[in-house]
Amino acid sequence: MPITLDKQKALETYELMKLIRLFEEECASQYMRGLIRGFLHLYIGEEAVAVGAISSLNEDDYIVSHYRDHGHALARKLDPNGIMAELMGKSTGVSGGRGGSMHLFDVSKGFMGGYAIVGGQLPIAVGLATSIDYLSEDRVVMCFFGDGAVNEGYFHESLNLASLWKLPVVFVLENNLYGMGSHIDRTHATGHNLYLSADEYNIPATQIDGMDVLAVMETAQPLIERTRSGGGPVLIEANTYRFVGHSMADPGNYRNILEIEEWKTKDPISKFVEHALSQNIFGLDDIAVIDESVKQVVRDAVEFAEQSEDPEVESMYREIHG
Amino acid sequence: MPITLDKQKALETYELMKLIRLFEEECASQYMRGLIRGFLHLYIGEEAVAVGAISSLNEDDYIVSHYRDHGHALARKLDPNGIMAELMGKSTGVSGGRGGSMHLFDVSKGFMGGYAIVGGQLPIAVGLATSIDYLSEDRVVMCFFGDGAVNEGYFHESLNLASLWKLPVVFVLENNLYGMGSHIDRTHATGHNLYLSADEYNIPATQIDGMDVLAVMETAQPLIERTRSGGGPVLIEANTYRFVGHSMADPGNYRNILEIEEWKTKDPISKFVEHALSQNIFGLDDIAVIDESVKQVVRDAVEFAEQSEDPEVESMYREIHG
Amino acid sequence: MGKLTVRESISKGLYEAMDSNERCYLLGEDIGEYGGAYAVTKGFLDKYGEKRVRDMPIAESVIAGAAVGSAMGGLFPIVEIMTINFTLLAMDQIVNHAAKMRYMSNGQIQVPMILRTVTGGGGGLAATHSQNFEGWYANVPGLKVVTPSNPYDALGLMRSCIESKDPVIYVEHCLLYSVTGDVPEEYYNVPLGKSVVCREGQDVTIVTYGGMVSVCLEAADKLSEQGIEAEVIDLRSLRPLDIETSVKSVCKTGRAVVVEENWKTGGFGAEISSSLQENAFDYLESPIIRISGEEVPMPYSRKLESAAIPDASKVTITIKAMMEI
Amino acid sequence: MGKLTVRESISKGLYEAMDSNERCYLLGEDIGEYGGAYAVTKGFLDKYGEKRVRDMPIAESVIAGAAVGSAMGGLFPIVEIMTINFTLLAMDQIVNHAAKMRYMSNGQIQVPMILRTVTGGGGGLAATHSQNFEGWYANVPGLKVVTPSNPYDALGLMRSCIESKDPVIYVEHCLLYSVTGDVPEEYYNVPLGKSVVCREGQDVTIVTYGGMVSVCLEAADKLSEQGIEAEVIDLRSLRPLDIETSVKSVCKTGRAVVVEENWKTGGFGAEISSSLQENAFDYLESPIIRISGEEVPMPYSRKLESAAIPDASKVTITIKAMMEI
Ligand SMILES: Cc1ncc(C[n+]2csc(CCOP(=O)(O)OP(=O)(O)O)c2C)c(N)n1
Ligand SMILES: Cc1ncc(C[n+]2csc(CCOP(=O)(O)OP(=O)(O)O)c2C)c(N)n1
Ligand SMILES: [Mg+2]
Ligand SMILES: [Mg+2]
Repeated sequence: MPITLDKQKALETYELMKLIRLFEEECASQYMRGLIRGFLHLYIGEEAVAVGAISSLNEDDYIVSHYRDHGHALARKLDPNGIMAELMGKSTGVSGGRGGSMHLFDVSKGFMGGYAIVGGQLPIAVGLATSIDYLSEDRVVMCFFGDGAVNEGYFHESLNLASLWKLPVVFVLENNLYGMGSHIDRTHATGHNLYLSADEYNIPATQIDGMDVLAVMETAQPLIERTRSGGGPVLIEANTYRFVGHSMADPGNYRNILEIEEWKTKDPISKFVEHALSQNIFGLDDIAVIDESVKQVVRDAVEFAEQSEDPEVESMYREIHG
Repeated sequence: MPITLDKQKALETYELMKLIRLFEEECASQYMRGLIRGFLHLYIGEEAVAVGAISSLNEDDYIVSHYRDHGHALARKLDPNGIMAELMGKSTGVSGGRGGSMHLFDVSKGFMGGYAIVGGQLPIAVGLATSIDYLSEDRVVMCFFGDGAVNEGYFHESLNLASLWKLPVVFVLENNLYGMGSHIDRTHATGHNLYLSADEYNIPATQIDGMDVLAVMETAQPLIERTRSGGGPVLIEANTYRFVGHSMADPGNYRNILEIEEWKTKDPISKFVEHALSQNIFGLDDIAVIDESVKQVVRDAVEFAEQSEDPEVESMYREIHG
Repeated sequence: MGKLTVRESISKGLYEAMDSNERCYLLGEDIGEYGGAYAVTKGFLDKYGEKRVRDMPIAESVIAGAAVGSAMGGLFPIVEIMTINFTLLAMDQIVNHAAKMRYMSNGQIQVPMILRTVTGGGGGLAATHSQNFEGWYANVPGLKVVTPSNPYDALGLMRSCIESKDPVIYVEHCLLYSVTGDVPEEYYNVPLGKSVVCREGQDVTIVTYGGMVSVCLEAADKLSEQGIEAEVIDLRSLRPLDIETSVKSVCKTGRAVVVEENWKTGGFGAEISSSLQENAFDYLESPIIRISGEEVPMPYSRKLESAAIPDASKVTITIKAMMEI
Repeated sequence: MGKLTVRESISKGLYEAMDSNERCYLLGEDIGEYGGAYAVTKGFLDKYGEKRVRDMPIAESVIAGAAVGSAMGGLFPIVEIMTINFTLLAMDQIVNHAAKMRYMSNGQIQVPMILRTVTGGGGGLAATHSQNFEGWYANVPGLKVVTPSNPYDALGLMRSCIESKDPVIYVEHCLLYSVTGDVPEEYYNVPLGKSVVCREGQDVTIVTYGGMVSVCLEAADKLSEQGIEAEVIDLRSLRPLDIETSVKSVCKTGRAVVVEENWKTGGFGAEISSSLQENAFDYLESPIIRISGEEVPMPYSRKLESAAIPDASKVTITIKAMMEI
């Protein structure tokens, strides 16, 4: 792990990952209570990808996410209150209670949406990058998608166009081995090493350990800068794993318990903590403080959300047309 | 040109290419006369691809084509009368006058259709191959498509599935450098060498001179056999050129006249004739005989088509549902 | 006679299709190991193996297209597209290919296949996952569209779909899977293009289909308490469309309400309303009224979602107002 | 006042859009070097250069999606999808993305864009290239759909589309490009959601749009010779839909015929018919009748194609029969 973080940055990194973890666990509880409904896809186990990649961005870069978007939103520092309120369908939610878990938006943070059509966000990201290029803005778009999304025609069409026009897109492929219950070996012709697909489009690509937040940062930073300085799109494949089901409705019988256990030994949070402690970057006491504050943040978020109002029925027709 | 043909096969090869050429020229005239309508896409200049590839197939192999399908249909020995009648919308046409130029069908010859949605035929070909595989039939599917079709998501999804399931599909990419008025350099990230895309899917692929019918045969035959014997899909990129416009409506101002002239020096028919004459495979007298008979075939086709009846209006509702 | 859920009925139909025809196979995303997003095909992979139960890459276009091609090659594919929202990604294969093949080839090719998919809102899935596009497919000659509303029909219609030589879109409403109902042990089927009077009445006719049938029946019960007897008609299939049954009813009642979950403007309810008007004009005592989903992308919030989807009280209020005129 | 073709009018609108807004750009297959499949954008590449006139790979999904994304990023894209048949490949981006963005983000995002495309049959292009899907788009809240029938409206509506903050599907009928008409030199626009009476009459109302307007006007002329004065209404846009103008007319004439090129079952004509019935019930002297395309995939043969598309004589015959009742 050649990259080193100063204490403040390291604590922040830990804090974000921990926040995501606890937030997601809380979501699961709220779902069981029936306060969150619909499809709920948790990011538990994948925290290092969002935090490593997103903390390497500038504030005005764009982010485009998928339906498993809480982690990205929290890493981008969207207000946890607003996210939780959104999950509970409240008017104070980041999308006014209209989008729900799969469709978080906060344009003020460059968070251009969670998208629930697999692969549908890829052309959107290419379009945002087109606007950056057209307007000569100093921005990039970071676009998250899963291994399953690689199989959609969208992947092909979007990478081709991004490369053809040398657009500032950082494609972040979160390869957690499964699209719902289907292992990539059963859905992609070349199985592992999906990043090699980028060759077809002349897009530089790298595969990294997505359980290691430092590895993610180390890879992401130069690639982002390359893209920012006009080098065209890049692709990062982060090998990761979700510790939980695809969604709360997942029967979960398609994964081997041993496989799950093995991946859990690579827990990105523990891994980072071990590293930081062993390098004396921060101490157990720092962790305790953060854990406490993060728990409070999550508790507050729930409280805020529960106390918020549902949208008025009369508001239903707002924002369809100008 | 290491492959050698015996006289009969060589004459047949010449005859098919010549038939396509004259048939297409006749179509252009009939279009000007107003007897053929709609979009008319001619195959002039590309004859070696269809003839080389299709003559390497077995009789019960399937062929799936696109809207530029007359050449494939003639190479597959569909009745020229039926094709011309189809182009004139007559009830004696191969598709009963319902399909027109872009939608030729003759299931008795395994000719499973011309398809007018760019790339739409690729999944169809994969599906036909699925049925072959499922039923353990001794067949392959040959699927033609253009360089422009490579950019559709269909290409990606279809190659992935064909490879994943090791299906018997021979993908024949007719790279004539343009999709309508757009040169591949302006539409595909990697420009030339489209066949390299097949790597992403673990599909063996080769690029060949599509103006050389012997080269096409030489490449196609072993690849077809590989596929037939369970080796999974293959891809052949045939570099070729259309000597005429995209369709009869083409303004044709996007191609350099020098480029066109240069390609015309590679005329697949002249090239093959020169070869055959120089190798003494057949003589000028043989050519004269064939030319005469081919002209007659085309004249007959026009006569047959002109004299055929339009479909009855009452037939309009036939064959929508069982 | 036994009780089955809609889910079990559909499964039963699929088992029958698979058992009676070796050329029948299933394909779709996560229909195998995962058991299907709505668990309809649970157990099929174990029973029939990978050749006949195929988990697909997330690639709706090639899923639908491969089904079409394999049907052309002699197989009988039953495809699952996880929800009707995702059929938009397969639409070119469905509308420009499956639906056209037989006609354009002048009958040389047939495309026997069933495309199962899930329609409707109410599950808190928001705008991209709560739509009702079955009416669009019903606009397309060359396709058939069936919309079962209960376990009996789910099985009976499936059996007819299995006999069809042409592509059928079999539309399952997301809220119906756990609904139970009587299903005879002995063989029966429900023909396509035959709607059914599921409740008799002489005051007003309610025409509906799919997920809205139970809503209308509930409304009819409430109306009955108030002395209004509604006749409720379940269309069962949208293409072929049996309008006769509804016309007959309207000739009797003189009044009609059409209820659908889809957005009103350009929705399939308009088809029903205009066909009724064309055929029962002289019998109408008041305008035919359409009750439809609110014309908004479906909001996630439960409160808004409930307000956006027609419910029994909307139906009763509308009908009561209508009767007073 | 000068004469322009529909093609020239659309071009003029596009030039105005490009000249007045530097953030406006064009994208589509072969709109640049080739000049556009229907030559609408001929000359644009030379005038505006490659940055603002972008030839696209044949990849409708990413064409539409990139437009949406770039609109979110502050641009004003005007997309050409070569024909409406190919929009099926872009439908997910149009319906699940463009149409939903503003609502789902609670107004944080707007998607100002125009998607131009070509509808209709009559050109001998057969089943996959002769369809009319504008009614489907008109079913979707979050989209606007405009359907000009003449040069004046083509320009006037385009000007309103340019003002729109939301995605508009601008539908050009394939047979109208060379139709000429008067277009004022001075600025005007035609608002979305305002239909127009293009011929007055008191005996029967014909409601139609797009390519069928001229067919209906021709029919009206013929009817006039036989003493029947038809009022012809051009809807101009399908969403927002102005039904008021038609209702007013029907209240006057007592009779209505709806004419569209699309297949009848589930076509948008049903929307018009049912809305009229709902709003003018008491004024109707006879049933509202729909005249639509035959319910077949469009055959190539000229004879069959002509028989499949409504023509003036079908309209006159229908109306005469209606008047006799
Ligand atoms: C077009 C489309 N097809 C199918 C689905 C249903 N679906 C939702 S998530 C998912 C799996 C996606 O897997 P992947 O891209 O690997 O992302 P992950 O869930 O693993 O993060 C599927 C099939 C969908 N939402 N959209
Ligand atoms: C989905 C779709 N998009 C666009 C078109 C219009 N179109 C017809 S042919 C063509 C060019 C195709 O080029 P290519 O694949 O290279 O084949 P070629 O014509 O060169 O043989 C286009 C854009 C279409 N028919 N279908
Ligand atoms: Mg995954
Ligand atoms: Mg080409």
